[in-house]
Amino acid sequence: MDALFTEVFLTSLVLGAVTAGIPLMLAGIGEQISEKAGVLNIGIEGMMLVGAYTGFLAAYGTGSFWLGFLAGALGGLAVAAAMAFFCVRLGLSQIVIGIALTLGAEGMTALLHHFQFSQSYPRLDAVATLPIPGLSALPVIGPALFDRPPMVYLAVAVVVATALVFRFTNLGLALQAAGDKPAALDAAGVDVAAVRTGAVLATGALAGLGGAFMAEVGAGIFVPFMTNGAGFIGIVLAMLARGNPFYVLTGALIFGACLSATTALQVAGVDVPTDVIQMLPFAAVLALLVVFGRRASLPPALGSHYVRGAR
Amino acid sequence: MSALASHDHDAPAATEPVVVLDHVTKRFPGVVANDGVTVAIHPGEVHVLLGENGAGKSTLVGMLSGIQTPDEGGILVGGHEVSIDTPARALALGIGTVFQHAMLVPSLTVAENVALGGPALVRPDRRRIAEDLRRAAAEIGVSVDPDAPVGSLSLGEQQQVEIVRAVMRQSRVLILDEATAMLTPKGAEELGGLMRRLVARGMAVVFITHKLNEALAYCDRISVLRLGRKVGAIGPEALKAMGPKAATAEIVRLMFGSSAAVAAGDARPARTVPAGPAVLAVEGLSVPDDAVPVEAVTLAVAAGEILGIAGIDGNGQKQFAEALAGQRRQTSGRVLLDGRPIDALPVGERRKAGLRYVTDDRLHEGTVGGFPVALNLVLKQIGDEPFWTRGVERPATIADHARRLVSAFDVRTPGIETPVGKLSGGNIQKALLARELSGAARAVIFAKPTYGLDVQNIRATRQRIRDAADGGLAVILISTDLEEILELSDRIAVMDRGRIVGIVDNGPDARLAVGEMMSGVAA
Amino acid sequence: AEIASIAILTPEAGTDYGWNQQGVDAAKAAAAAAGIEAIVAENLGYGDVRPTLRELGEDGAGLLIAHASGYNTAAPEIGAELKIPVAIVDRPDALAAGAVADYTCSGHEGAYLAGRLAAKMSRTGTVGIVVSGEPPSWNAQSVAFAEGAKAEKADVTVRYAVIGPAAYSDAAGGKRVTEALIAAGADIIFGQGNGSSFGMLQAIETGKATDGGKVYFIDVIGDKTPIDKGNLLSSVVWDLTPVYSAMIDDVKADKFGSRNYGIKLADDSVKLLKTKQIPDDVWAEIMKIRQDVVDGKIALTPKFDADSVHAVVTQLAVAAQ
Amino acid sequence: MSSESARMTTSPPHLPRPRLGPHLHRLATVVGPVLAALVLAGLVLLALGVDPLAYYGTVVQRGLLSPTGLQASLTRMAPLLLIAAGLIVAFRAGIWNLGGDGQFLLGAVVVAALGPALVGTIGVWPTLVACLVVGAAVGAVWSVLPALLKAGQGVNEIITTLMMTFLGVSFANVLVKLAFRDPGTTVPQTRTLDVADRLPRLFDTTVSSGLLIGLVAVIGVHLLMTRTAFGLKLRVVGANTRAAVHAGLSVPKLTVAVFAISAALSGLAGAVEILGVQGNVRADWNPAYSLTVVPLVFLARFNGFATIAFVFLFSVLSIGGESAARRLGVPNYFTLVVVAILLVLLGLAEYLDQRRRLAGK
Ligand SMILES: Nc1ncnc2c1ncn2[C@@H]1O[C@H](COP(=O)(O)OP(=O)(O)OP(=O)(O)O)[C@@H](O)[C@H]1O
Ligand SMILES: Nc1ncnc2c1ncn2[C@@H]1O[C@H](COP(=O)(O)OP(=O)(O)OP(=O)(O)O)[C@@H](O)[C@H]1O
Ligand SMILES: [Mg+2]
Ligand SMILES: [Mg+2]
Repeated sequence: MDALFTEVFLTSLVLGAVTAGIPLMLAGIGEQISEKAGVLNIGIEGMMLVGAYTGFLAAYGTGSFWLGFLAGALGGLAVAAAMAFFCVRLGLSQIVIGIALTLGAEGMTALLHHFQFSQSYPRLDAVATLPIPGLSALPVIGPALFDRPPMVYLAVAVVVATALVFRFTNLGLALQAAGDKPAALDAAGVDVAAVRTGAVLATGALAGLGGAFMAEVGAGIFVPFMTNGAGFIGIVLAMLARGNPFYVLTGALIFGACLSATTALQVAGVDVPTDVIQMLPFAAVLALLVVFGRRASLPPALGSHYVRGAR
Repeated sequence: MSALASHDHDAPAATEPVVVLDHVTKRFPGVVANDGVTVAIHPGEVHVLLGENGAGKSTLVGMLSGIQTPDEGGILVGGHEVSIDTPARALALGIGTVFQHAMLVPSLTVAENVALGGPALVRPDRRRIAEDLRRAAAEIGVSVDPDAPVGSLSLGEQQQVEIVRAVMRQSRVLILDEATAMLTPKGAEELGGLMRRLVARGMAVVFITHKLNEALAYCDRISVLRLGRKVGAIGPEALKAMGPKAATAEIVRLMFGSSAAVAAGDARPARTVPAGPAVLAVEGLSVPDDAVPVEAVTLAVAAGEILGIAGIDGNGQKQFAEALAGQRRQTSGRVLLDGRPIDALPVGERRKAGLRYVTDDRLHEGTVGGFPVALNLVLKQIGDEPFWTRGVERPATIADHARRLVSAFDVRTPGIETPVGKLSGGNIQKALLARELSGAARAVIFAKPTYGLDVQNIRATRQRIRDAADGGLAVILISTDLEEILELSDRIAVMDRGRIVGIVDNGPDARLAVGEMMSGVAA
Repeated sequence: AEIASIAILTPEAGTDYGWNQQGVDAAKAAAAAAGIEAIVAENLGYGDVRPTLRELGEDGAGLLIAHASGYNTAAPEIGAELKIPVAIVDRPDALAAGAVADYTCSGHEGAYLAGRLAAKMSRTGTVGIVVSGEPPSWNAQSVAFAEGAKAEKADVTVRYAVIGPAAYSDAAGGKRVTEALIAAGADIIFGQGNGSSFGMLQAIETGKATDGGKVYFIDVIGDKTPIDKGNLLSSVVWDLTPVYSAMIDDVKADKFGSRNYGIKLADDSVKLLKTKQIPDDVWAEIMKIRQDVVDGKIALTPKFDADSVHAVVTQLAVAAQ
Repeated sequence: MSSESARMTTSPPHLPRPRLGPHLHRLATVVGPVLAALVLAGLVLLALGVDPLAYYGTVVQRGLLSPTGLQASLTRMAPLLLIAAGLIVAFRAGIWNLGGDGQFLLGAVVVAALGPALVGTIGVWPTLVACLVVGAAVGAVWSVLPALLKAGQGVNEIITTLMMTFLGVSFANVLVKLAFRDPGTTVPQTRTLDVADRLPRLFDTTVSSGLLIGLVAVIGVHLLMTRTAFGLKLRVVGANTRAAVHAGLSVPKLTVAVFAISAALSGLAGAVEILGVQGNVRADWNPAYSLTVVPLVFLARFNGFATIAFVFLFSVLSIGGESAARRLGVPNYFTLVVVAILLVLLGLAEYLDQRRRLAGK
């Protein structure tokens, strides 16, 4: 086995797991923010896809990955703004609008891709990395974790920042109140719609960033439908994480690790059907739920529109 | 109009009003909730708003606290016209409100609830908040634990927290919408003292209550609403001049437009207690619960007897009642109905055996708000003949049944197809009583049956309870309102931390004995 | 029978430099050559194409080309219903006179050459195969590629990885898996996929082999030269035009359904793409091998099932350790 | 803190007995947004340089007016209706079964394996009946875990059903590739049920009798939920769990029943799709019908008849759209955009309608 499992190969597996995990993590964190504030954001898949498209477009057009990430976040934000307007301001069904936005985003990005790129399939160059002195010299995890594009560190920083906001700020309290008992938040003088709108927009920006990461770092190219259900996995991660951002991070890495494990086994010539391995993360989570049978801890007001003065 | 408007005992006050509602009108679909109401709120006064259920009190409060905006008319604060379009605006204007229904976030601690609304990215200063909370609580003479999750507090405790929070905010105007409804008599008394102290410091207090004795005890000025209109007001001088008796009579006349005698709080009418065998017997009943487990409760009720269970809210009454009704598992003990053990039976079987339970949460447990009155009246008989034949609904039979009960129990509803949630609290309660008291009942458990009801509805409900006992049912009456217990019960048990700490016969000495047991003096 | 038009149905857009584009372009070319019309229904996905088949039949198509293995149940059924001949892939046994013919294409002969080429040119001694899924034609090419590499150099290591089930558009997955193979030592990647193959290409363009040198890509079906950045070593190029032309001729001659069709090195319907990355001497050797295959001196049998692929690559992978 | 499930919307309003007036009114609130959606999507078409009128003409022509198009639309409805029926039961009972795709697919795979195996020995009709039953049963089995977790432990069903769907899709592939594979072909797919052995077609058309099964299911479910004691029990559980407990309903049992019925209908949809149309299942096949049906059922406010109308509209759009896309050179993706715009505008219309009703008309 040692012929194959060299340091370089192991590094690549860890690196691949992280690269695959980060979009899931950003989507999961984003979804978590919405859900905490009481909005079930089913449109997240669409936000990711639009983010992937705008992110790629900007990075390709300007040559700057940073502008790409910015554009990705803005693209996700734009979809989220529609969601916020329809679901938070007007109170339309979050399910209907969420699915509509996802379908619309799939259609629109595929159409745009068809007219712009379907002959040329432009691809981006490699993203420059920012080695962290000292740590990047560690074997395997050094290059896989500490010699990565700055966006990787930033994504992890987003998780930490979100955890800090949840835990230590008035905003964190307001988010929790918006999902738990919006009427109480309103009575305390905080605009529930504003808090929820902000949460949905944050979700959009993070999902868009996740999509942009997938297009710029993960694939280096945009192709139609490329998010492939990552948004829905983000929803599952957010729901399982019971409000804790670090659980989202862990979950996303586990998903990434399962993907890398599939590849590792195949490359090593172990004949396990890919479908069986793909089932592993889901089966594992279900097994956990069966064994520990955790009570639902979703915010009580999740999914319901808040109208002041109605009961 | 002239008949309604000609009862103003209000004299111009010495102080300038801090808030004036100037001819405000608020309409809801099909209803004028406030119709050209003018009310001036003065600093240094407790201003009591009175009126029956649905009279428009909460709507008026809603406009002051930014929950509703008036369709017509204006609001003046400090003499200037303002628009209070959000709760935030109300708070900024110094108007603090304790709403009728708890407005705290259950998953946050007391201190965190108080911190809500602070600048977004700032860390709430929990220590300072906790200190402020303790200080404000001490001022009112209550104690709150700043670190307690609100979800673990009883409704009464939550209401205390809300009052403390409003006091903390140093509002110019403090509105208390039925704030005493969840308090014990002692708590209510303390709150009254607090209101007096607050107005002594120049604050204005608006106090809404259905308890006339409370109103008279603490108020400086009274405004009475009826059907959305202000039908009268009594100023400080007039109040002093009238004395409590005359004032009460006048208020009742204003509220109900008749000389209806004040029934609630009347002395207990003489009843003959039949001493028969126990219909409902509870032996050593224990019920598990995270907060307040019920431990080894033993008691028995005979046919025609009313057994009152007194106690401060949150001392296991709910758990006990639910276990009796079969909604909760018990760990040990027996429950016998007519000598037959029923503790293994599910809810439906217990009901069929004749056990009825009138829950205290009419809105969220007793009824399905979005369903019509007619269906809610058969909610506990789904699938039973004659309303369903072989599982298929018979709408005509259900409608007949509903019409009969609606008229027999005087449920005021636009129709039997009206969603029950649209009715006022009093009428929802009547519907609930209609459902539980009809058919072949043997024993009934009433949980806080008159909470939040107006005087007339309270009287009607209490009469129902008496009638039920007179009709030969065994009645358990759970209430936090000691007056109610004393008025209705034949014997009184006191529940404290999940245990029955004593049972006494009702009589002249009962009040003292029960009061001592409730406050833990006698154990 | 007379025939005025043919229709082709493809699951994805005909602009993928691959399977779909090859089908669409060839159908157009064959129709043009025969002086008839070609109706193109692209982007149909992998769902139910019966409505489209019926509609194309109603529109007068004299031959329905169902250009996806996912269509090979529906097409013969509708063909029978409408009495229109249909051409399908991946079901040679479905041959029915006047009704159904199969053109299971395998570039396995070309893939064999590609394997020979890869083994010759690999500096690290390791080559990789990345596929987005395991449809029969890719399986046949994967096996042939591995066998070719082995035949060229007995000690060559062949690494194989599937991106995931139904990962046709998973460009990020394509890149990740390709990077893993490169890290495992491969400096030449034989890639088969649709949208995902652009992810493979990106990984190759931005990655470095373990010896620090450039990584090369061997593509299938189409010719990605127009979008190449200097990493395209070759491609197993297919040309379906002769296949479709033969079908049209057979329909006209009322012989359709009497035989299946295929592509082969011999008539250049399968060929290896020459790029400037391939030194002339190497190319000359490859062409010699090509001749041997054409002449039957090298006998190749296509193996279409995934198990054969796994057996071959497992054996090779284990041998390498 | 609360064992209640997430509420997606306020619980469905109790339906008064149908009268004609409201139905016409409802129709008006559908037609308006459909027209508006067509105008909006038409603008997108113009931007793409395509004549919107020609496009819509083709959609209507191919999806609705031409005999084959209409037949295709009606056939497409069958699985959608069955899935919708399952969703109506679940959503009205307050259970957010988002696992329809997994249940559908596994039902389909097992039926595809069973059908060809049985038909030779027990004949066509017994095979069809057995397959319908088995498909429904398989769907139900795939919901047992979410049902027990929900009923017993209060684990949120959105998570568990989504997971079961991800798992189910992969598992279906494993079954096709490893267990039920047709040895006669290199393509990983199950054996094929002959056209002659499938569900009979209606009259002289290509419309599968699956349509009838779907219609019966939706109407049956509608009557079950609105006219029977069992349906009322489920609605009470959905509207207010505490009231259900108070009324003596066995919430866990009813919860399991809801999952079973809902998932069985999804599984049945899979069976009908295989027996009526496909004849076999290929590896990696996943039409993902469930996710598109969810918003339709919401827009229909869980009403069976409105659901039928929305499913029909959707089918016409997707059948006609496929055709129009090809004829006018618009990539097929455009249909997705039309559906998205339509969903948003229908939602918006419902909002405006509700506001007008609140304002007291
Ligand atoms: N949010 C609302 N929507 C519609 N109608 C309302 C609303 N709030 C109040 N109403 C109407 O306004 C009337 C006045 O209600 P309000 O709540 O002010 O009464 P109240 O005096 O506070 O009664 P209670 O003693 O029961 O608290 C009611 O009869 C009702 O019809
Ligand atoms: N959202 C609403 N829609 C319609 N009517 C309402 C609404 N909210 C309140 N009401 C009406 O307001 C009146 C009183 O409501 P309010 O909430 O003040 O008291 P309640 O809770 O119904 O009764 P109680 O004072 O006994 O608790 C009732 O007649 C009720 O029908
Ligand atoms: Mg009230
Ligand atoms: Mg009120």
